[in-house]
Amino acid sequence: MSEHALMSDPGTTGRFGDYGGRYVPESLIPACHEIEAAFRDAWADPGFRDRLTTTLTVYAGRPTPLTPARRLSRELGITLLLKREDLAHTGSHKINNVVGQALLAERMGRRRLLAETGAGQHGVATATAAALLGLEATVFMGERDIERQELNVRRMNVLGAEVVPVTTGSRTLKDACNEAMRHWVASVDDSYYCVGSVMGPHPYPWMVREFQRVIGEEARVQCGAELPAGVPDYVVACVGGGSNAAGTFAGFVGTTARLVGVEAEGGAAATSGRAGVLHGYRSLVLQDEHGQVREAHSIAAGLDYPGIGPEHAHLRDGGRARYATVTDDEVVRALVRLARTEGILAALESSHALAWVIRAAETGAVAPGSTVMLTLSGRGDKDIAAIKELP
Amino acid sequence: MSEHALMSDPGTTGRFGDYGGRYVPESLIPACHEIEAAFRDAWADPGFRDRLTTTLTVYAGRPTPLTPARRLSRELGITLLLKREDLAHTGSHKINNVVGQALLAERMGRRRLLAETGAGQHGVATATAAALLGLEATVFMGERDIERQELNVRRMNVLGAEVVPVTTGSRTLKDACNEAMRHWVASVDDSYYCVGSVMGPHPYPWMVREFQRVIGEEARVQCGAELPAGVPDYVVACVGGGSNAAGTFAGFVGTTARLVGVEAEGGAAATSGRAGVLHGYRSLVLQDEHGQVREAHSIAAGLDYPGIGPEHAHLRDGGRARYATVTDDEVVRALVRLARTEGILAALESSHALAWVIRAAETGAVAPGSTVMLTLSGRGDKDIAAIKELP
Amino acid sequence: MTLEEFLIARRDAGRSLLVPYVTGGIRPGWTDVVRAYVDAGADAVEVGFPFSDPMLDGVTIQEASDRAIAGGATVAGILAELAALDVAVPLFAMTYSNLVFQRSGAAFCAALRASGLRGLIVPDSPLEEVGELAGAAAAEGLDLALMAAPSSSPARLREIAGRSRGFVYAVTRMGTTGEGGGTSPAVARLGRDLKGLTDRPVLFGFGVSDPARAAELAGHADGVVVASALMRRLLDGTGPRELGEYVASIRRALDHREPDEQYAPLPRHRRRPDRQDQVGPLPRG
Amino acid sequence: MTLEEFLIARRDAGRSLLVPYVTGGIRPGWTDVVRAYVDAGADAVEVGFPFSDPMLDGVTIQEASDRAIAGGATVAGILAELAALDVAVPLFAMTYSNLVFQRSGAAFCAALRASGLRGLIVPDSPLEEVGELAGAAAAEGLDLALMAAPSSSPARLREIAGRSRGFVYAVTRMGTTGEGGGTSPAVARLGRDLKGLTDRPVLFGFGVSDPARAAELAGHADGVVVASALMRRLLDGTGPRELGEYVASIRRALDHREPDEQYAPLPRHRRRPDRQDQVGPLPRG
Ligand SMILES: Cc1ncc(COP(=O)(O)O)c(C=O)c1O
Ligand SMILES: Cc1ncc(COP(=O)(O)O)c(C=O)c1O
Repeated sequence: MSEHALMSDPGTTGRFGDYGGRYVPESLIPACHEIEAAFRDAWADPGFRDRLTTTLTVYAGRPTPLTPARRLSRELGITLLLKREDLAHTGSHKINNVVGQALLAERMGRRRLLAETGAGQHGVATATAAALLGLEATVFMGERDIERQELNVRRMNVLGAEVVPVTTGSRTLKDACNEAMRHWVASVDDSYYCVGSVMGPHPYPWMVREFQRVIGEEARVQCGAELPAGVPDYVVACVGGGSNAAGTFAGFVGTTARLVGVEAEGGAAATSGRAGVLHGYRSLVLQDEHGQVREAHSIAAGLDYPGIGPEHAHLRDGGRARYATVTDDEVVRALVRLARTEGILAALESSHALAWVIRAAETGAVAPGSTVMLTLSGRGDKDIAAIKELP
Repeated sequence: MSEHALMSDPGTTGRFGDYGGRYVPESLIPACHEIEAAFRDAWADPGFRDRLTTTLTVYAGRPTPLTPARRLSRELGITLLLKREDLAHTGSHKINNVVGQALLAERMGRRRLLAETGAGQHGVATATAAALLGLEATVFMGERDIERQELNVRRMNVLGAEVVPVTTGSRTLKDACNEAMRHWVASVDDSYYCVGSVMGPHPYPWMVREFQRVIGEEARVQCGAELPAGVPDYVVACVGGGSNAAGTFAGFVGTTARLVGVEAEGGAAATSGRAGVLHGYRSLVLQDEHGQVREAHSIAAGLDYPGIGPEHAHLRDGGRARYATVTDDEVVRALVRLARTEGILAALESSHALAWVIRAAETGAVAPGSTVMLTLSGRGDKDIAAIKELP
Repeated sequence: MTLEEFLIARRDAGRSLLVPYVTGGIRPGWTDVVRAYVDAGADAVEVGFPFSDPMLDGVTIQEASDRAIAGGATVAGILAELAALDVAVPLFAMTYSNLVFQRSGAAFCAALRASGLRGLIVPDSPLEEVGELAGAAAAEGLDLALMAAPSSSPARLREIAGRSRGFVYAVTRMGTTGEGGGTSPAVARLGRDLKGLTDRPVLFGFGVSDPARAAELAGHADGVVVASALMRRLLDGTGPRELGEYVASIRRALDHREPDEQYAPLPRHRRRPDRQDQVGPLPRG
Repeated sequence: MTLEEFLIARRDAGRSLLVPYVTGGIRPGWTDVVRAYVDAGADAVEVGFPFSDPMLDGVTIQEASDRAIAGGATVAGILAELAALDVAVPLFAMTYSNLVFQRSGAAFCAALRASGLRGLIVPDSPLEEVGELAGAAAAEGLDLALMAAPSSSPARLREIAGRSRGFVYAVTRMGTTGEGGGTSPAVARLGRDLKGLTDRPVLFGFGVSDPARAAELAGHADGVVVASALMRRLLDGTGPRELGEYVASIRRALDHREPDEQYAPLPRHRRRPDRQDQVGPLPRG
């Protein structure tokens, strides 16, 4: 497959090589078709694109800056540029996707957004977009996550969203996804399922990547202005489901930049997963020898997901992107180091990407003098309580 | 005094009419002179201005958007525009000021920033700017505030700042100010006192207003593009010490816009204060009949301050700006209402301005069809825990 | 005889078809439940292979799945127990794609066949994803049944009816498995539509919670699948004998149901000859 | 006699000046403390009017101020008690600008004078803010003393020395009131510089914590102000009699101090005549 065909329209089957597809009950198939058609229509409509761009600009704070991390760069002997999704409204890149999907849901005449959430970031973003457009929002969240992320639950409540505790399975994100799907089956006429990452049945992985593409496209232009070579040597992003990475990579897949996705050691579907089907799509999935899906474990709640977007599986297989893992320990150290050298509190999720860059620069795996563009997917205020001991 | 002279350079005495000045111990006078001289020099230096502008743009996320609050506007029968300081790095307008002062401190060869903080917002911003420039930061914070704002304490620690508990007096913000001043006296050679609002001895009230002027200047241009009349009928901001209001007003003082500062009922120095001297400047101060300074009480920690910037006292006396108060109850309702109509969680501080607009629009005090530009000084994530019951 | 031939033969004998469900490995000796079902008059038995993330299942089957997995249930283990079981009606598997595709659809089907199962149903493999698996099932002589939903368009119903094997699984509602829910005109219409499209048995599933409901639904099709109502009882401690009695009560309700006024019998399609060449007994064990 | 005249007279008599401090209203009967100071050999007594936000005070005087305010101390109340007090040395007030400007500097000075005080010192009214108050004090015949700091430039020292009345309060360190701290060459220099600029008494304050330190500092100027060391004891429960004994011990140390080698006595300036016309007894009570 030519480079150019990578990260383009996966067609009506929603396949990225062996991955993707639409593994959902028959009851949901018409809804998936309808959403695909609506998205194709909207995406080709300059009016919709304008409204989306305006909302992202005037409301969500785009474009986000590309910040040179000067002091950390000096320490590492590289040039590190940070794409600042932490400055986007609600504090992460999640808003790019939900604004897009909420506008689509409105266009489709839906009155309610359904969403799953783990740490609560996507839930907050969904509640936000729903409030902005006057839609209702119902957010499914594992009971254990509700306990761990009380503040985000409260944020959603203040925003007027209903948060439904999920008490099945491991009572975390993957069960919230199941429950959201189940609820969607039962309310597909008036509800729109606002998926939080490049996962789920076609057209979601593609559509979410397209809504997140703005990260990569902005960064590409900003790198052009900032770097003598115009293009960085490395483009790095963390990978939970993989939406910030997909949106970032989409801006650079046609360049010479090396693409690196960084997962949590305890949630490394791209590295330790096997091909499987979960939540409506075929991809790499963490599972035991019998095919039961394993719970992911990471200090970053947003990376506690046992799957990975199907397009990432495809990028990995073809070698266009590589995927690495870092440990919780490295992540906390990276977070604190960035805070102290640049005054930026990155989310634990984003700190995975950073931890990899630090390690790679310090071991020489990323050569001295290299230029690195890193997507800082969100802010770390939500994570402060989780950092028990300062390294 | 002509309109034009308002909000200009207060000269070497730092007087705004009867207010302002430099009521500090002799030990601090040389430092005040030195800072004034350094600021005048820097402010006239295009190199400094460039560096400040670049840092605010590339690092802190400026310009912040001006967001039309469409659904709330419709409900209120007015046009409400929100200046989104909540999207600035660290989550409030405080960053504008600390970046300016930190660059100045660096220019003056200081190695350490001192700051007082109440809710922790200015402390976090100071810790941030210090990290960015490789300076040390020591933040004074009342013991009671430390208990109430544990997360911000932790943020400062992660950013590498030292947080010094203040155990004197009411153990809140005003005591933290005293303690910061005392510490400054003792370390004036290597430390720079980074004041958090338009308060303190000359040149601080003026300098902080100048660093915050960017809010008003951006908003002025944005209103010009957004509003048919170019200028809004009302410009509204909350007032703690008064820095976001001063920065906002500075952009509109020469226009026909009516300027409104909104204080907390329990911390309303402009409304219930008497002329007095506190923390190095003469202004309106909340005090008992004997001249003892009263503790301010507000649900918004950032407005728990018994003084008000001297320039505000002057604007009030001359009638160029008016000052109003709102109750805690109105504020919480305003916060929730904005969250549910626009998907924006405003800080409790900023929600004061909003509560006034809502009341004024609903009572007709602000006529239907009016245009209102409101500075949303910060984001409300920090306040979620304080909202006990949803109205 | 294939699953489909077996069910058609029974149906054509004038019998309303009854297919009870059990989650494989839900308790030690769970195959006794299968036997009890058969003894109580089941026409086939659906055996669930528990999956950690059963997207289309409601709380009861989720709980049953969790309990089976916690008890060590695996595909291989369940198949081994089924291979040792000798009952007079066909058994078929219900599971999710992730278990089916562990190695490959072909390997999964071969294993089912080796253990004597006659068919399978995979709720998260709709028409668009079912191609490879359908080939593999056919190659092993297994019937891969497809699901039809109230939301399916006429064109899709036609395709489902045409490509489903064994029977067509018509879901009574937009929702997950679970008890409760009334009959809506849409359900009657779905049954009628499907029966107009195929001669294969059409079974209703989802919310077949008691004998009366079973009888009512059977009036709109060829029979019913009963799952959550049984699993609820099993989870609550009911043993094989009582479960069998409950299935027998449904059997009786189906056998003696009043002619349903709403149900105008449709002309039977001629049996389609397209798969006759595949018929033949499956090896056991 | 003005405060300044009184102090100059004593100094010129060869005496090292000793000015102990007490926070007004710190305990019932606190004026006994003033009396005890005077009996122990104080040359003047500094009375603090407690303020809620004493920017230049360390923990001890803060605590003393808080206690006095909590006990109901007010400017009017303290003045009333002072008016009833008859002691042989002048008293002067120490407080912050906010209390001074409650009504106006003039009103404040008039009240002080009416209660028999001879001067005042306002740590947060430096040269640039002191103009109006200086006029008001002069009009009431009160001496407004100014502070000089180690950080003051030569030009500022000259202006402070010129505009201060009563004495010049030289702070020994860059910091707040409080005990502890050694003598630095800078302190010696500050004393020398001030004494080179004015014939007014120069008193050291801040960190005069014990007799030895008092004697040492007095070697660089005309005397000392002792505050925190006394207030610490008072807060810890020490009574007027023992406080008096402590002041007496400082008195003895000052009276018998060894000639300080580092201290080269400077030529005394001629007394400046500029305020002689204002001299005269102040009314009492
Ligand atoms: C800040 C942040 N970054 C990254 C992620 C991971 O999601 P994705 O891989 O889809 O970008 C999350 C998910 O919650 C997040 O909150
Ligand atoms: C969000 C926010 N707004 C307003 C204020 C009040 O400060 P000022 O009146 O100086 O703008 C604060 C102070 O902490 C704040 O955090």
